[in-house]
Amino acid sequence: MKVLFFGQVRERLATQQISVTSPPQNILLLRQELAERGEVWFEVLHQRDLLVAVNQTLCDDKQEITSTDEVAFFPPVTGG
Amino acid sequence: MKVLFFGQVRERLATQQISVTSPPQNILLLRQELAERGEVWFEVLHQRDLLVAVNQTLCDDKQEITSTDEVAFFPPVTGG
Amino acid sequence: MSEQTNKSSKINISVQVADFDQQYEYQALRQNHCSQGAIVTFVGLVRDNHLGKDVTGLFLEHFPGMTEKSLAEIARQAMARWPLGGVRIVHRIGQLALNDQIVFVGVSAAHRHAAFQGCEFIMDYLKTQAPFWKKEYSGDSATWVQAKDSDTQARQRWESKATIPQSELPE
Amino acid sequence: MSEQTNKSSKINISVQVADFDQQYEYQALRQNHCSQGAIVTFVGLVRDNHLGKDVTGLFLEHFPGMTEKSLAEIARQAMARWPLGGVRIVHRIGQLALNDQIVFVGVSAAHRHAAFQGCEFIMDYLKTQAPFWKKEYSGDSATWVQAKDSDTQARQRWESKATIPQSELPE
Repeated sequence: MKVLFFGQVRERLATQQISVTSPPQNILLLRQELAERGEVWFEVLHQRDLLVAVNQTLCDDKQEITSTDEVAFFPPVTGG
Repeated sequence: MKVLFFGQVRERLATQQISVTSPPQNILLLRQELAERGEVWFEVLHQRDLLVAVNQTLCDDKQEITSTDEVAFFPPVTGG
Repeated sequence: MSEQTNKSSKINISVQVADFDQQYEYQALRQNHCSQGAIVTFVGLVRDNHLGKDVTGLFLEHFPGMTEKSLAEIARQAMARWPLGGVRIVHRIGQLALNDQIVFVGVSAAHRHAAFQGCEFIMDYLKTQAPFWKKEYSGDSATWVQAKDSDTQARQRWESKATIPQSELPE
Repeated sequence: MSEQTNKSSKINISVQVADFDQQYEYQALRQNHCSQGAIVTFVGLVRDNHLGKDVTGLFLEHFPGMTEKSLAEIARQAMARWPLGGVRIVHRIGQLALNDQIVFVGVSAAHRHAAFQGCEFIMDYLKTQAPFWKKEYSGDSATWVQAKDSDTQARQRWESKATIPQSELPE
């Protein structure tokens, strides 16, 4: 499963994209799994305002995922 | 005193401008005076939605006038 | 064509027979306003129908002198109510064909909400206060357009509405 | 540059590095819309200050694919809510300098109130839903712009607000 990061989240993790081979059942479990990668990962993945999209649609922690999905984590948007 | 007419008022009276030599004290009296000029004048000068401006500023019937003022009568505006 | 620009050049009013260039007006608002982050423009066009009637053209009459005075006063009211960088109003008079531009109102502001509000405020007041009168052509007939209650109501919204405090305005 | 146009051509979305031509966008809205009497446009520019800090430029990051999808969805919501003739959105990405154009939102409608509402609605949703992120340059430092509560509040206004019935809309 492809996991993307954008904006300040991308910069803090120094990571644009990773591949998760056997993803957990939902977004909450994925966040917990990624949070174990290190201190910054823990901080970022526990940010209260962190947004998540599955297949380019915003969703919440309960969203179920499979290995063919594309997940993205990013901070609140600031365009316009 | 110069009295101007615009839009449908101008067209119904077939008059763009008249000169009133010794104007009455206020707009109400001027309306009554002009209304005596004929049937159409009576109708137009008694229109409930008729607007009046003295020296290019909207005002009401109580507005006092003198011979150096410029008065204009016109229907509700429809620009834009 | 009569053009009226106030001392500060923040307000620019023009009442003219000639067509206007939307791009020129937009660029004039954009120029030298590095602290203005938002530009809202409105253009009114001659529509092909009005109250269910086919329209083929318009004639616009106005009260020379009072028109410019009235538009400048409306612009000043908008600037007193919202922190606007600049206001430009162009209104055409005379004979207009289908799809012709009738009126331009453009406003710049630091923040978008003030720009939207200022621009709509000016249009609502222009519609009910500036001395213009439209005659509508439909086939062989020509009729004076009647003022609409909905326009008066649109203006009256602003009379009751308090301005949103600056601190609560979105960027 | 990616451009996305829906079947009816009523919605046109572009996310691009290149600058846009406000006049081109305006004319595209005006073309072939004789029953649309009102065009409202919004342009956002890079301002020279933000929250009291001098700004010298911006960098705009986005989520390719999701950005276009999100903007098209916002345009569709606006068209479902008001009777709009057309919607055009252009958003730039990459490096931007002071006074550069960032975003264009243009809307045509038969009546002015729908055009103003539709345009502001799109901006309020774009600001809080479309996946763009701004980095701000000020002297030697570069900082990510933080989202504003006021923008979220601006969007939330629309969630509670019922649409004004068509019969009560001013022309």
